[in-house]
Amino acid sequence: MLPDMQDEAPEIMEEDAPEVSQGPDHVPDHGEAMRIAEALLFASAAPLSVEDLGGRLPEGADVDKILQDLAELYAMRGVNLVKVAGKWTFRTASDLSFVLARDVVEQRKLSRAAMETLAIIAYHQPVTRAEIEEIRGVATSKGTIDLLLETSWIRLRGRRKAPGRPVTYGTTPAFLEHFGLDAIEDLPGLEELKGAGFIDGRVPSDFSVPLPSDADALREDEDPLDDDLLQPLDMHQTEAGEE
Amino acid sequence: MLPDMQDEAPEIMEEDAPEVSQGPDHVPDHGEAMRIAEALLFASAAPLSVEDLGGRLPEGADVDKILQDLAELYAMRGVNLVKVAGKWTFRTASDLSFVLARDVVEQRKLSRAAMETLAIIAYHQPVTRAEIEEIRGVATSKGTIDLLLETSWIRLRGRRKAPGRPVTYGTTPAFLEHFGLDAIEDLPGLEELKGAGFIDGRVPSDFSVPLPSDADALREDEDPLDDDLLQPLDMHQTEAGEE
Amino acid sequence: MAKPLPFDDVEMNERAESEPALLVDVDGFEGPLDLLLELARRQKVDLHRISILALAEQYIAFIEAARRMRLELAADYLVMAAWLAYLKSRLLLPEPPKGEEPSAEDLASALALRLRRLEAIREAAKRMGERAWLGRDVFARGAPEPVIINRDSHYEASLYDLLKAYAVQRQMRFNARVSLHKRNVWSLVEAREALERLVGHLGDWVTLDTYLVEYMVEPAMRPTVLASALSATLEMVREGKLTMRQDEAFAPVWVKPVADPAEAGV
Repeated sequence: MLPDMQDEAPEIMEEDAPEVSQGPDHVPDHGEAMRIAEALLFASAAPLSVEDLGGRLPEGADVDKILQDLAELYAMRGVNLVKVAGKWTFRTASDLSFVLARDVVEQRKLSRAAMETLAIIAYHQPVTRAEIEEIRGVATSKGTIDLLLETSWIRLRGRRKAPGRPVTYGTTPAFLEHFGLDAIEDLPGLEELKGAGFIDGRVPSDFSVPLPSDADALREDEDPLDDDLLQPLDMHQTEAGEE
Repeated sequence: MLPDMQDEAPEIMEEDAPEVSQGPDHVPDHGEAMRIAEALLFASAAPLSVEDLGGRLPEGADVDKILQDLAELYAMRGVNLVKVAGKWTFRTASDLSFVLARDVVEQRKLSRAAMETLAIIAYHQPVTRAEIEEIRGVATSKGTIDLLLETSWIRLRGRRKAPGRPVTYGTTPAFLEHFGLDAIEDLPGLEELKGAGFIDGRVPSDFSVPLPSDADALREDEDPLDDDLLQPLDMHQTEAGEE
Repeated sequence: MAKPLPFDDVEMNERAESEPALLVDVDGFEGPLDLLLELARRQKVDLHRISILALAEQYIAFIEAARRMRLELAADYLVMAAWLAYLKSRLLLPEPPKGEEPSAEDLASALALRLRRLEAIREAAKRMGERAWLGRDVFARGAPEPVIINRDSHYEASLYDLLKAYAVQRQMRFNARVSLHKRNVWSLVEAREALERLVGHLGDWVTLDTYLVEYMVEPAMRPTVLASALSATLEMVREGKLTMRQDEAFAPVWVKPVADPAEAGV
């Protein structure tokens, strides 16, 4: 509702008509001083001290009482009057800070390298970075693995029982969910890939597509991840050192 | 009729028992929704539309009722909830300007000519410069229009379908916001001006007195601005040449 | 326009009320219509009942007084004076039989309407000025709280993309394995370019082989490098850019750039 804009003041004849505060000299009642303090605190770009307010409120106003009453008035509201660093200001009620947060979902496409790496992890899991590189024939950047971890489609499974104890990667239930697979075993095999036209031409006799497994249980050649290496950062730093 | 809300469902064995609505379908708490709206409106630097709020309040919240209740709650306070340019925002109460005026960074005062020109554009829009000059009986200096464009209270709307295809001017949402108007129809004294035959001298005999309109849609007698004339500088140069 | 009128704020309100007689000075007016409106106000009657004839006379008198005082008047004021003189004569003379032209009464009421319109917009402007302006009378939140934006990346990938990436990747590898080895050849052009680059850096006799070492990292390349280099060298000798010699069959081939092309020879 708009405040009543009275372009032409009604002719008030009554002596006892409620007077609207008239200029700084008029000493308003407590309620009026509260309104002024409220407006000052609202409009101010920075928190106000008791002195700041005192200098702007009508002579003789009880600033502490005004602030106390205002703080009480707003205590249960969506906005509270709070004291920060000795000065007063309005702030969103702390239990409502979530309403000021906005989630923005960005749709991003996976790069070709990330897509290939993901596919190799899916089919060849548990698989180490070195094995991925061997299959792809190119080095896999740290960023690619990090990005895939961020999608939560892959996870660190354990460590290969081999020199250097490299980390093994596998897919997650989120991966299955995203790609609409009931189980990882539903990924098409060689014959199906050929049938669907993904693979054509002569296929060498030694070429095979593994039957993937994302079982939680570690394989025989896997060790559990050590606790201190659950941090992806540490893990990657270690790997980077090996290169 | 409201569906029977059974908070504690008796042990219903029948297959056809009506399902008790739970969770997200639950009508949100009005008081809580008010607190959230209050927090959003308080925090925002710009006025919020009903749609803006609706998208941030709990599902099923009655935004109009919330705004109405909030406006009432704040009607007598030092800060009021007002509707400007079709959107809602908190503003300090207008009767308290005397305390707050000290905060004003010296604003450039509008000259009488600029204020009159602005009024003509507001009440008479869409209007051409020639029409403004006819009403004022004097040439409008280039500076006046430039100054008003600079305040972003007026804008170039289009071109009048008339010889010379003069540019038409109108007001912006910033104008409404600045003058605390919900819509252009809320301009003070619009009825009296209509009565004075002010709106509009050009009226054809069918006597459909057009009200000012700041709608984005062009009127029947307006053409869109040509791309190469969207630059105010060019436009004024052209007009200056005509004088 | 002979003289642009001052456009900046002029305190008009004080002027009007306090003066018993209008000073002959157009500086305070926003054009002839504004002057007319001020004269009309001095008739102290409702604008609807204004005497246009009296107004015309007053205006003309004002302009004549200004001219006597040799005040420079903008053309607008003079044009209005001329028009009002015409209107005055029309109003005083008996109406001619109905012709094409609008009657004097029509002209007078049109002028009265214009004055009322100007008066109305003046009033509107005044009321707009009296409204509670944002930033002057009412204020917005001084310290708005920013909205925190949580970015959440959602990756798009279809099963089709996944399978295609896998198949393409695997297939590329086995296709690479069955393809024939590409023959590595050091072409004559390459040999010539390399030699030309070398020539500039040499001072004395060097064995050709020394230069070519860097191209012969792969043993398989050795024959093609030697053959192309020799051909290119022979060509450059023919052009007089190089001298070459070989002490005996199968001995290293020595080359030396020709400082002065005239010395060229084998």
